Amino acid sequence: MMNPTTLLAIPLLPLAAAILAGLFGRVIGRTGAHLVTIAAVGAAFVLSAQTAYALLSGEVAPYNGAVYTWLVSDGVHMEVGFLIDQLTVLMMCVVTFVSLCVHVYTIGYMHDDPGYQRFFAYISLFTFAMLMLVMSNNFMQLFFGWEAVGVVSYLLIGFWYTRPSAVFANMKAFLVNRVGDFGFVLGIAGIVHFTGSLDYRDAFAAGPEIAAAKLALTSGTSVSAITLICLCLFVGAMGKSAQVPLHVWLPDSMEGPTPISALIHAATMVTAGIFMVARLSPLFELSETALSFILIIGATTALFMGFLGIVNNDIKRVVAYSTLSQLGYMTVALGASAYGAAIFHLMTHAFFKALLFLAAGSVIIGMHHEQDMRKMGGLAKVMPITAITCWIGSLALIGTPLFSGFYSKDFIIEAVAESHRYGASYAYVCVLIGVFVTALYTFRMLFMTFHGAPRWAHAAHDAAAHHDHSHDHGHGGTPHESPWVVTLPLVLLAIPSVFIGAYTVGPVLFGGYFGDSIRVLPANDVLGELAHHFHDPVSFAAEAFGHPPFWLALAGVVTAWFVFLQRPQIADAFATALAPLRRILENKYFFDWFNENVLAAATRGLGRGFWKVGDQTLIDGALVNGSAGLVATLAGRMRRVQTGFLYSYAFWMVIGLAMLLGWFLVRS
Amino acid sequence: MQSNITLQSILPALPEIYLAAAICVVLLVDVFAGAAARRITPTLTLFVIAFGVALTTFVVAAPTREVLFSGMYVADPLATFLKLLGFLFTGVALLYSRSYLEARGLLKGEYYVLVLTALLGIFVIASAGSLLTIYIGVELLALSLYALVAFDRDSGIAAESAMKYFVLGAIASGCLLYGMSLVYGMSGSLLLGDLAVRLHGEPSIGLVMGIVFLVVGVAFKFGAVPFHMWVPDVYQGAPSSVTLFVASAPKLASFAVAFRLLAGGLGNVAPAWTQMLAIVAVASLVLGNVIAIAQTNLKRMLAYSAIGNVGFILLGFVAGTERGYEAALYYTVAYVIMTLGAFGVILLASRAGFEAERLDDYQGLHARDPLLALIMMALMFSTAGIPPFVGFWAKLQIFQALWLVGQTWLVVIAAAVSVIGVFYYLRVVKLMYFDAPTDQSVRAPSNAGVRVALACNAAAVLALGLFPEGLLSLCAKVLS
Amino acid sequence: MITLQHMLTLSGILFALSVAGIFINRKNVILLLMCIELMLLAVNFSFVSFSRFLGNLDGQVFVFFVLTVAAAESAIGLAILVVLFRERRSINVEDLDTLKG
Amino acid sequence: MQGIGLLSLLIWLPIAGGVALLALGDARIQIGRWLALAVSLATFVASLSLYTGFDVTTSAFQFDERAPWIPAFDATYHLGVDGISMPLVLLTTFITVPVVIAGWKVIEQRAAQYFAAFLIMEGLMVGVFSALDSLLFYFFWEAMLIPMFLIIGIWGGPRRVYATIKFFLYTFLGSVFMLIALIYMYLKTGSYEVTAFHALPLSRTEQFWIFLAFFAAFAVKIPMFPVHTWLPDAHVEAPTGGSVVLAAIMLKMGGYGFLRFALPIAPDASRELDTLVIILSLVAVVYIGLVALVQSDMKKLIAYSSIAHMGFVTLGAFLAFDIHAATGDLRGAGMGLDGAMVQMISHGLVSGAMFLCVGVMYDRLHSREISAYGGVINRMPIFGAFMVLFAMANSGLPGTSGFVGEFLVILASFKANFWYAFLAATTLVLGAAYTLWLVKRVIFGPVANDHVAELTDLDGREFLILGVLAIGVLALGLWPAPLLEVMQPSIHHLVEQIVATKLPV
Repeated sequence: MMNPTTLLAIPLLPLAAAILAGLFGRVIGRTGAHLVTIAAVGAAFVLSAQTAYALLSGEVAPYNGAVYTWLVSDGVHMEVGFLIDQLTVLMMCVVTFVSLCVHVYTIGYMHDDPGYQRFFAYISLFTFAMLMLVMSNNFMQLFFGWEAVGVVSYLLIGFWYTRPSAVFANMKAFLVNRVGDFGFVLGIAGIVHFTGSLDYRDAFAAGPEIAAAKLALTSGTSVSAITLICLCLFVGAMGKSAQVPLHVWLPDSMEGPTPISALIHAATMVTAGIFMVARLSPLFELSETALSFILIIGATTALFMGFLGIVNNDIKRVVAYSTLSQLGYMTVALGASAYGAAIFHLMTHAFFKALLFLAAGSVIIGMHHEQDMRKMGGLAKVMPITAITCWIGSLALIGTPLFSGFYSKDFIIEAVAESHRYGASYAYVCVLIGVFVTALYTFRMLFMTFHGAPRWAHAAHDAAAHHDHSHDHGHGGTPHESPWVVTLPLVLLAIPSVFIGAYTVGPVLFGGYFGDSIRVLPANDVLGELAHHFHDPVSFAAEAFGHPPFWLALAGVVTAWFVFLQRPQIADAFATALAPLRRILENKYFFDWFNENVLAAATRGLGRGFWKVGDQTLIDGALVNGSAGLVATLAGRMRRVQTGFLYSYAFWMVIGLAMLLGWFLVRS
Repeated sequence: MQSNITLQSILPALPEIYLAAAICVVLLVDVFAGAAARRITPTLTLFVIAFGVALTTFVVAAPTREVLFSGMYVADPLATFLKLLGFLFTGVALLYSRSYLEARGLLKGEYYVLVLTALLGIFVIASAGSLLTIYIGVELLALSLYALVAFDRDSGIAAESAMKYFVLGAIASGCLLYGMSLVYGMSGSLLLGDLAVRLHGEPSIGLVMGIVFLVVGVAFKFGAVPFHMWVPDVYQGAPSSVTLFVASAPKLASFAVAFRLLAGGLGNVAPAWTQMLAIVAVASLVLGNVIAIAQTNLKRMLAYSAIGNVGFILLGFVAGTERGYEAALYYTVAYVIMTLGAFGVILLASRAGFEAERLDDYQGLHARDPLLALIMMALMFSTAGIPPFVGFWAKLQIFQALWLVGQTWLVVIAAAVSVIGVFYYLRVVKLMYFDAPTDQSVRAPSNAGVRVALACNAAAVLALGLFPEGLLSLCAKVLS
Repeated sequence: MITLQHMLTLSGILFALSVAGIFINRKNVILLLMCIELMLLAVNFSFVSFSRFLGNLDGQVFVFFVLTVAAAESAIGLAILVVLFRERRSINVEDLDTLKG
Repeated sequence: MQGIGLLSLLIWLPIAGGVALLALGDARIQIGRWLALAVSLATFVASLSLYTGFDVTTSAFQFDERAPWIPAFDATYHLGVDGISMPLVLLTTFITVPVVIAGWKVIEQRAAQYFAAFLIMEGLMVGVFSALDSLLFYFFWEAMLIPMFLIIGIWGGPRRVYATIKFFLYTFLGSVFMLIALIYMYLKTGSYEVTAFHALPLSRTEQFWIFLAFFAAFAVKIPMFPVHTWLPDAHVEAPTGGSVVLAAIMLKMGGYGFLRFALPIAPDASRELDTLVIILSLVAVVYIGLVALVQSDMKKLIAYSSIAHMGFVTLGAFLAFDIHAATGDLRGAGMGLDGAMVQMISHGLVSGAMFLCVGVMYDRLHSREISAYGGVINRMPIFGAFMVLFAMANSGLPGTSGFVGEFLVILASFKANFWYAFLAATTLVLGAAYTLWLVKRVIFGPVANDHVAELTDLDGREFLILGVLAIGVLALGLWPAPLLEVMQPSIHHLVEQIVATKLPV
């Protein structure tokens, strides 16, 4: 039996730290702020690891219990509670570990930012929210964490609130996420409608009957309830995990300081959607349609977001786009019912993507807050640690055999190949090409940043001019390696980026690690299929040379090397040759353009129309003031009857008399 | 019927006898006091009234219905009630008027005498037992009022309004008389008691004609549309103190006429006249409340508001039930109290050479004179029928009475119209409270006595609103 | 043989005449006063005729009162007329229109 | 009940205080301010014992007081609260305190009357919520218009006269018809007791008209589309305190009226007309949400958002019938009503706080135009934090009170009809859109102009009131259970009442 207090402590420690650093930041000072938050998150990590160990070693059984009752309405209990099983502990460890690294890293990155305490408060708060999300045992709390991470990311992206771009990006992020939550809450409402409970347990138990049920949309048509609910829930996932077309917020969110990018976009927040689908696998399994939808969305994201990475020159954005496409991979895995693979990739990706982001951040520090890769190059000499770790990360990302990314990604591809679901073939093609694209943009970034001729000698000065953060420092000067607080996390993250895959792939994917925390119908069990021809990581890596992905990746690397390092003019040639294509890519498929100029504009136009025409003209103008005006004019007219002439007065009296007489004499 | 009249037997008529005598006294005193009359007469009049109240309360206060002078005179609780109120309202009116009259050199004995004769007329009507008595009372009241309206001999508009009032009033009493003659012809008696017995069932053509003429006469007394034309002109033209009086006590007489004549005499042919009154009432409601919106002169606005309120009072009669008459009586009393206050404010606000009767004169009154503004606001909200003031209960009771007889549409119309009405009362509040004072805004002279009286008047409006039971049950008692 | 109907008709006509006179006449206030007198007489006529045919005297008593009141009434009327003339130097009905609306 | 009851105290203590203030006058306004604060605090503290002494096991009316009032109309001075009205009474007494503090420095001219007006209004509003005699209810209901009329008209903005007269006439017009309905039922029952009306059997047509009469009164008050247009004007012109009371409490009276009168008295008519109400509510959520999006005046924006939020109240209140029709049972009906109630309380706190925030800025810059601001947080970090918090609450963020009501109503509406839930849920996007866009333009960004540059952060007084409200918002968001606990029995009773037909079967 797990100790609830321990479990409670895991999320509450960061929360307490956040409150401390946030409200009393002035009191405890900068050092105090980072000490307390790091201590809290560290403790949270230790506790999570301990819990994980206890659970995995079989000392204790999975825990599922309520902490307190949030409210009881009409017999429906809404509680705050924890469900701690294999899936959860994995997420907890990932979250706390990455968060810990980010905390440490932040000391260096935000070193002389005035909002130092505030920043630590935010990231601790974020950790709290994320933990609430993953540890929840019911939909209400899940939604709470869901929205909470959303709002913290809102605050973090807008951390430099003086930057117009930042405050635009954070609003955009929040709103797009809200669109997702809109679907999510509908899904939850559906669950409650059918089960009368918000608890996962009841929902899973009721799965079959929901699957049997129909839901009338209009009087005539009705749809399968489970499909509708799963689709609604997945819309939420699309928002959080930035799946097309709700991905638009993620690249812009790079406005936030780099640690955010790592924290939000690599390790945690964006994976919430993946986690949610995996967590709710017992429901999703019941709806083929929903899974196909997931599969296709994921595949699209995986491939087409990858393309964008090729044309972008902002180092952080490139990493961001790679995140998008990796999320696509995870979603594909979900769609193929390979939830394990998705979570596995989520984990490995968390490490090497965090690594890449932090490395990128380190580069940015070194370049005095210059993010444009065209102004970099040859940095490998000046910042070796960053370069090496970044290399490791990239190799992991493109799925070099033996690196962590290799296993996770390769199995996703295999799983899709195995899957017979509608859209699986399309997905398979996408993910295969995706491998090539990934390698291409990753190494483009690598080469442009760390190799070739330095282009920063002259760039550094005007760089300072462009990015005038409140906290900018050391204008000019040559790039330099970052302090230890920055590089240490890089190293810490580099290690798992290499080994964790090989170390855990066996148990996690095929060792029945997840137990019944993830449920797959026998018919859909692609991982089960793969398990037959998986023996051990090394031999599997050896086999990789016989598989297309490896060669595609290699091809990507070589192309990148040749085009961007040896013959840059070829790149330009391509660019000019494929100008239209390039424009589409540089405009990110015109999604933003569409949202801002069509959707947003239309909404505002509609609102203005309702306001001017509906409220002001019709209701106020015609009805309210109109009737008032009518009475006024009537009064003006009627008073003229009172002419002031005696005889007209008398006349009216007589008229009255006559009318009464006439009326009643006629009637009687 | 031929009784040997003893002092004891005419005791119930004491108020009238006393008042008649008192009038002569006041007149003589005023004549012989010479220069001192200016001081003595007003005070004396107030004493007369005060003593009259005492007399009526303690000596007369008939718990039962007594009939005198071979049925021509009736003394019943209602009569006593109306007489007491008559004394009260007249007294208050004179109290408010004094400084106003002084400032304009109108403070003459005749004024007081005329007011008292008018009051006597009211008394006669209140106790009327026959058509003849009603006629006498009506004329006594009307003639005094004509004279009062024209009292300020240096004012052209006063004379003009008096002339209009006189001519129209004459036509009205002509109609009344003609109606009386017809009813007399149809029933063969002038006594209301006999009418009540003899007239019932489906009325004959002649009777219907008679009723129509009577209704016209009554409607004119009330100032109901389309026999209302005199009201705005008289309210505006007459000196404010006279307007105050015309707008207050005579309303009791109007009620009495309607009650004695229609409810009492023609009670058994009610359907015939309730319908007529319904038409008149609705017309008054609409016209009064709507035209009032377009007014710029406060006195004239209040005149139209009076027309609107009369519509409500008549609705009480339209119900044609005990409850309806109660409602009408209650409404009349409440309305007179509010009107007294409103015109009292006008009087206090006016000074020599300045009639505070334009609405704009009241801009920013609150800044100049918070107390006066507060009083006026209370009165305006009360007249508009907003709780916690007495006006609300008056309207409520009318609604209830109408609902009881299933006059749904009248209720709805009345309700809707009362909303329109609210607007112009709000406008007065707006002028006093929301606007900045201008240089010709009211600057009221400090007149402690009247101020206190006004404050009490407003307080009464509030108190009666918070605890309406007393007056309500009283009205019910005197009518049962 | 003169019946009640005849008398009533006559009084009705007289009444109508007087009323018509009041609002048709647009000149002189004096005329109005006359019309009013006529109106009262019409009423008196009907009272008397009713009392005659009902064989009860109340109606005729009433007439005396009406006559008395009529006297007072015209007195007041004339008084007002005098005041009016003092102010306006005119007794023309059409000049009485300062109060309106 | 011996002596003066608690509810009477809550009604008459503030009124007495107000009268005392009037007597005191502007001359000694320093004392006056403290007097006002003392009275409002005392009232609030006294009202707390409503909660502590409340019996959560019964749906019956508690703290019952009965005294003869108008025997002629069979009207009694009858007070009492149940789980529906008690929270609203607490809300009233609570909100008045920050309102008084908010006016502390800001109101220079006629300050005594300002505070007096609010205290008197507090008493009247408590009366509205606790009156169990419908005539008494109407008495308070109407009387309350007077102080509000004056508050907007005297201390309001440039177009205050238009706004306040519009407000008065709009609401008065609605109420008059309610009065007619009340009289009608009085004549049938011979009493103005609310409970008697609940028990009164009414035919289909009777219910229809009675419902419309109530609808006229309450729809205007809440307000519902299309009779909402008085609210933006009133809010924009009213002084801060006025806006707060208007949004926080007065709107609730409409919702309260629906729960206390319209639904239980005319259940069958409600069943027949519920679609109308629900559609109007959803229009309020979507249409008004869109309108709020394009406002350039902060107060107007919040006013429109209030209308949109009150849409959830009416929606939740009228879901029961459709739920019953759709699912055959009543599970969820209570949830809708719970949601409506919670939404009222929460909106009371949140909108009040939002208006106070605008007031804080208005006191400094004397402009409500969004365009006049920008980057406020640079100069007012603490205020910025509060504003963001309340904005989040306004856009229904879990963990704040704003979430609870909307969540419950959405859950319940799904039971009734998927599209209800769908449209209702759009508030997640719309609400966030207009609120955050406001925050983005006003709070964030670089310092917009010199005026903003001169802003000073909250002083202790402002910090206090915003802090108190913030605590309320978070407490209610993190642990709404206590609130729902006190409501439960009454809500269940209400559900039974509204599903039980009054028609002869």
